[in-house]
Amino acid sequence: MRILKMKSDFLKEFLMSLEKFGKLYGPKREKGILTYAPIERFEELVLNGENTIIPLKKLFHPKKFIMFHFDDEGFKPDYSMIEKRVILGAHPCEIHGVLRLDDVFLTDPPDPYYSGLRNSTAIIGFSCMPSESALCKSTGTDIVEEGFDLFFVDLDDFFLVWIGSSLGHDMILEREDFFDDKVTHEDIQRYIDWRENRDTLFKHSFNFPAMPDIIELSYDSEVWDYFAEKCLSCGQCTMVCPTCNCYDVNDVFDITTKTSGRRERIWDSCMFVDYSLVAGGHNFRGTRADRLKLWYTHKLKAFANEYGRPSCVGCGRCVDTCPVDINVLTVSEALTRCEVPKQ
Amino acid sequence: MTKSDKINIKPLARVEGNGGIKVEISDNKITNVEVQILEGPRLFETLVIGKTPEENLSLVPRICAICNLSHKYASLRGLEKALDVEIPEATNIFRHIMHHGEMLESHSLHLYFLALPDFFGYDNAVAMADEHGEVVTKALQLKAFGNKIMRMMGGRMIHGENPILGGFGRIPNRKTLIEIQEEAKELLAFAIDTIDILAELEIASHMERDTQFLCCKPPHDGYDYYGDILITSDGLEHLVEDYSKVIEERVVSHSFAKRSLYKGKPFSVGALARMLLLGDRLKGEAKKAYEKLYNERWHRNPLYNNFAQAIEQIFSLESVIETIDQGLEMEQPEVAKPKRTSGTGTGVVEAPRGTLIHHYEIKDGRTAYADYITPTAMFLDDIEAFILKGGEELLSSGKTDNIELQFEMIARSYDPCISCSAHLVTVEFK
Amino acid sequence: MTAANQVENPFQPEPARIVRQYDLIKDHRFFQIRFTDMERAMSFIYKPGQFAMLSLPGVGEAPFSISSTPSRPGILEMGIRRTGKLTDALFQKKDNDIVYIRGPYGNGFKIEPMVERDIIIVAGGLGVIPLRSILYYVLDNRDQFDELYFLYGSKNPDEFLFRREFFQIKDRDDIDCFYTVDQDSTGNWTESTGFVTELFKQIPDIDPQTTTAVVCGPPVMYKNVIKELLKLKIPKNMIQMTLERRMKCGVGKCGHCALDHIYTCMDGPVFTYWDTLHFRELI
Amino acid sequence: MEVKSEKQIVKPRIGIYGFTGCAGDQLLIIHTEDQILNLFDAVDIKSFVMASSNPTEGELDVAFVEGSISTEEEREHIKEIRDRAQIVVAMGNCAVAGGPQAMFARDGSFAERIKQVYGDVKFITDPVEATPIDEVITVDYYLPGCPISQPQTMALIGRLIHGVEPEDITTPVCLECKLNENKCLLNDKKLCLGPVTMGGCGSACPNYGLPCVGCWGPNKDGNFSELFRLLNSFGIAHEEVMRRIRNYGGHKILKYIEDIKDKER
Ligand SMILES: Cc1cc2nc3c(=O)[nH]c(=O)nc-3n(C[C@H](O)[C@H](O)[C@H](O)COP(=O)(O)OP(=O)(O)OC[C@H]3O[C@@H](n4cnc5c(N)ncnc54)[C@H](O)[C@@H]3O)c2cc1C
Ligand code: SF4
Ligand code: SF4
Ligand code: SF4
Repeated sequence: MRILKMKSDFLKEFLMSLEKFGKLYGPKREKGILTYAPIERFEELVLNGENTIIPLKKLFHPKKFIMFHFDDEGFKPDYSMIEKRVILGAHPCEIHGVLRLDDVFLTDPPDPYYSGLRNSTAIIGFSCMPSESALCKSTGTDIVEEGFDLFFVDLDDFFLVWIGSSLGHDMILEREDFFDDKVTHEDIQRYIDWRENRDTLFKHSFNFPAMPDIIELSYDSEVWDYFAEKCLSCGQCTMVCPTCNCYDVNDVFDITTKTSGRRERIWDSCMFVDYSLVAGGHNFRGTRADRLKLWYTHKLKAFANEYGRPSCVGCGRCVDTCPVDINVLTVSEALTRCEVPKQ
Repeated sequence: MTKSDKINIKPLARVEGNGGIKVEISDNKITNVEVQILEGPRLFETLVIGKTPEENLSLVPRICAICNLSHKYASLRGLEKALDVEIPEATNIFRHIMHHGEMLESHSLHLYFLALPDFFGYDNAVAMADEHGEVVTKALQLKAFGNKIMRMMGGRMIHGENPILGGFGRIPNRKTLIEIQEEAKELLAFAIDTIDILAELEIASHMERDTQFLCCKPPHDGYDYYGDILITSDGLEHLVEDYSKVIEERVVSHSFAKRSLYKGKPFSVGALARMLLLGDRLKGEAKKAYEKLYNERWHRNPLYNNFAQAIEQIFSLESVIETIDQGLEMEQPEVAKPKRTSGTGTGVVEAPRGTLIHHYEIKDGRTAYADYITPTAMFLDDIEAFILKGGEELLSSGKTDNIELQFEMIARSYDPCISCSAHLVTVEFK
Repeated sequence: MTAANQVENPFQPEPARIVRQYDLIKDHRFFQIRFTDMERAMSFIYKPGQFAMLSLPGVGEAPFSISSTPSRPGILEMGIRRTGKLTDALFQKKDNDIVYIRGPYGNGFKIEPMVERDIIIVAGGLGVIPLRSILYYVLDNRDQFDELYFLYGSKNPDEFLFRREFFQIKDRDDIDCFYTVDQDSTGNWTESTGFVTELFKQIPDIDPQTTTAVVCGPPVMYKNVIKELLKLKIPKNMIQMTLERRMKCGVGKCGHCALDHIYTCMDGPVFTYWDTLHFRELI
Repeated sequence: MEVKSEKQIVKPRIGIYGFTGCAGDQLLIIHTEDQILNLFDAVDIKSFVMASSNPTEGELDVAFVEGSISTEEEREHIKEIRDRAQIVVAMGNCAVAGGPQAMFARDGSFAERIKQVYGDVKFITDPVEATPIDEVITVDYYLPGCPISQPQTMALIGRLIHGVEPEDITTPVCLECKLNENKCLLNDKKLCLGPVTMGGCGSACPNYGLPCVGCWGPNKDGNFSELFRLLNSFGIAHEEVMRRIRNYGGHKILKYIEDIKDKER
């Protein structure tokens, strides 16, 4: 992978020049919150450590969209949402999040909607400083080695720019004059210092590597009941988590006597009561404890069995969002402290 | 029709809410006219007791869906007086935009969809679409536009929570405001064309009689839909705080409905009342429309209320354009905070169908007493008087073929809102 | 952008015609369905134990086991219980009406561990629908397998599915059929009464090391049947069972059927008893 | 591809009725400008007096009923509608739960409140305390909300036109609220009823930064006691929460808050 240098002054011009590779998207403040949205002016772009409320996943696994239109002739897929895009300012945990979603949506058979959006979108990553609740140091997702086209590390007066794909390289070639391939020892030292400094800024940590075993051992722990009593089943944790991918499918008729309408996909949450209800009224996860257990098993253990790594990417959104303080940190701590026999 | 008969129009169609008209005839003379309210009482005045202003503001729009924001607005004006909330001018600007949205929504619904089918001879507006497709489509656009403003300012089309004590939850952004302004400009042409459609109509005269008018007077020298002074067609002006002396509420023993009189006689409120009392303050296209349509019979014929509404549509569209210009100049307003927790206040606005009064007494942040007088409660007596007059005229001239429709048209012209009135009246079942 | 169109859409429902349908019992109906495209009808290759997603436009989509056997290609058979919106609408369909199918999905029964072994098929109630596929598959390829025992129990004779068919195969000498009802409400039931577990008494001695069991039924039935199978000393990984979960996609994307790290739709619906010991939520 | 075209279905006969309420739900149907012409085309509207004269009151496939039952006459009328309708849909909070006028449901204060407004007037027929329509007749489907939402209503009507059972929504307001990327108001210590309120409104109020007041009625899986506890921890008194949750909870909220009442005592 090639690493180049770019003076900070060029940032605006370079990023805005990427428009020719697709419609620009990035974190932007709208109605008082940060959200990934189309970027028209460079000034709209928010490139700090702050998290958007809803993660990057919404641009690949849209919150709600039409899968098919149907009529007497059958079902016709609707791919109209797929367009060329360039996403600016994705944090490492966001990129890791998308990589985890790739595991789900691109494995055989690939989801055409996801893969369509994914293949038509370039990702320009940006380094960030840890947010208040960032856990990415613990989850090992504070740096990212793949999944981007370009990645910018901000070292004040210049950026180190990782080229992650041939498309990324094409982008650089467009503005070759901005980049310098002579990275000095001093620059390298600056980068090392930056990383060391950054590591000291994390306020929270948890024993991520131990969690799979702890979860397995805590299946019958009363810690689950404690959290279950508090959980509001609002589903916010799943919506804000970059690696939650559950969805529901609904058919909607048009207002006509003819057969015509649409089949829609919309995010769903395993925190909702009907999530696992099956015919005959049997509910495999009727209790809140069961539902929480499924989620944490999935985040901290099970995903690893299936795809090689757990799915929590340490963004800290569940920490910020849950109104009753149920999140990877509190759950891991409770399970670790109360339930694992001390050795 | 026999010489003695009873006409029962029930349900009264194309009005908001569940009502009817009963007319008793004896010896070819009308002995009794009742506009009936067939809905149960909802006792809103008691529902708000002990509630916080926030809860009041959430609840009162539910008195009536069609003018939900007028209720919210009247309530805001009353509560803000009671609690001494000084709102920034920009908030006022946005409240006016909101109120114009409701006028457009309500007037276009009434004019094109509830009233016009009578004049064109249809059961409903959709049936009208075959021959008058253009009008129906445009009218839908105009109504949708009113709704869009209500959604933008109210938070949703009906019963939005966005207008709050001292301001708004969220103010629309520039882009949206400019879009709205553009749309208003486009729709103005249709609103003006409507005047020509109305100018062609022949308006029946059998019910004509003299009556009185009331509306509130804006605090500036233009036309508007709010104010702290009530003016009446006898040339008098009254402080809104004296509303209970001006508007004499009474309980009619035979119907248990609260009714209102001014100086012991029925009176009228609504677009027609506003036009007759404030019409000379109009400007621009609205003024032209007024000059084109106005004639002396307006003072004696409620059917002209439909005409007055058409003029107000133009006024509101022009005002939206102008007010947005002002809004774009202003800073985002802060939400103003109450300066006290106890007090009394009377808030008055012109709802689409007439003057609406909300009066509050707040003690320690909770509602101790509330009184609401709705336009429909004000003009029920007036409707009955016109039906009586019209009925007698028709009976004596023997034109009784479609007498029910004639009665309905009179009632409908007021754009009565039965839900509104039913928040405190009940039904007589015989 | 055409990127998406390069990938086949696994959610694309394909039109199929209801060729024949009749009531099995009250609120349970048998459907024979064939893709309108003949080529597709023949290229739709599946294994016993797999399922398909059936769509009705505007109503929705749901998973149903394929009850026919791949050894008789061209026609798909399903046994469907009326439980809600989609199944209700399906029951209003007439012969020749169009439905939409995609699939096949799921892992299906592992045939390998059955070849040249004795097979016990144990079905409870509606569970016989997916098992009917493996039953006929074994009968159609009879020379590949050793002894075949078929145990089926329903609540009462009125709820006994495929009654005519199953009493016909009872006369064959290459299969031992044991049927039971929990209670005989009709008075004309000629077979056993009692729970399906009672039928185990009637099975002759078997060699557990050369036997494979296949089970499907309601959640309560599993526990008891497995107890019996373990009593016979059949190895835990030689007990195959098919499970049900809520599903929206059938291809491991929607997440509804996930438990622990497995997706019922991809890794199941057939699991061995050994598998279920790891995944506590499985039954 | 040889696909048989489906037969055109017979237009369902529909009646839309208003009882005691604000007429907001009927109005919302009228306000669905982009669909109203389609609607009149796809169904046979037999009775919709708010929009059309000359109703024909006969057999119906579907009756949409708005408003609470608040007089003896309304009780009789709703039974009469039930008798001739295949399907009855309760439309809007008043019909579903009783509406705001039912906020004191079953607390015995009704007679007193009537007296407050009317003084000692003697009624010929006493009005009855507002109830949801399912206290008088069986209801097939519910369209909650004050007022109902357009997408939810049109989706239901679309299904009924095709004789298909409508989907029921069992998710809380929070789902839509998060999809709309609002900041959780509970995190700002606001009195928001979203987590215990049925979804369907599109999180209309939080979209404007304002707490949900619960106008869709209780979500059956809501964790009521925890929400009470959480709000209490913000310094909001128990009675305050109780009063607010009843503003739009009508008769339907009662069974969910029973336990909470007991715990407090
Ligand atoms: C692998 C698999 C194989 C199945 N095979 C058969 C079969 O051969 N015959 C048969 O009759 N049924 C089978 N089912 C169950 C069948 O999918 C449900 O009966 C069907 O989804 C109900 O749809 P509905 O719209 O009629 O019911 P709904 O109106 O949606 O709901 C009725 C009940 O069905 C439940 N339900 C809804 N969707 C699903 C779903 N996707 N999966 C399971 N339960 C659901 C609901 O929670 C509710 O309890 C199978 C299910 C699975 C997962
Ligand atoms: S864990 Fe927290 S965020 Fe998630 S559903 Fe429960 S209360 Fe909501
Ligand atoms: S579990 Fe929490 S910290 Fe981990 S990725 Fe999801 S939201 Fe972020
Ligand atoms: S957010 Fe709550 S109060 Fe507001 S519309 Fe939705 S359900 Fe009603």
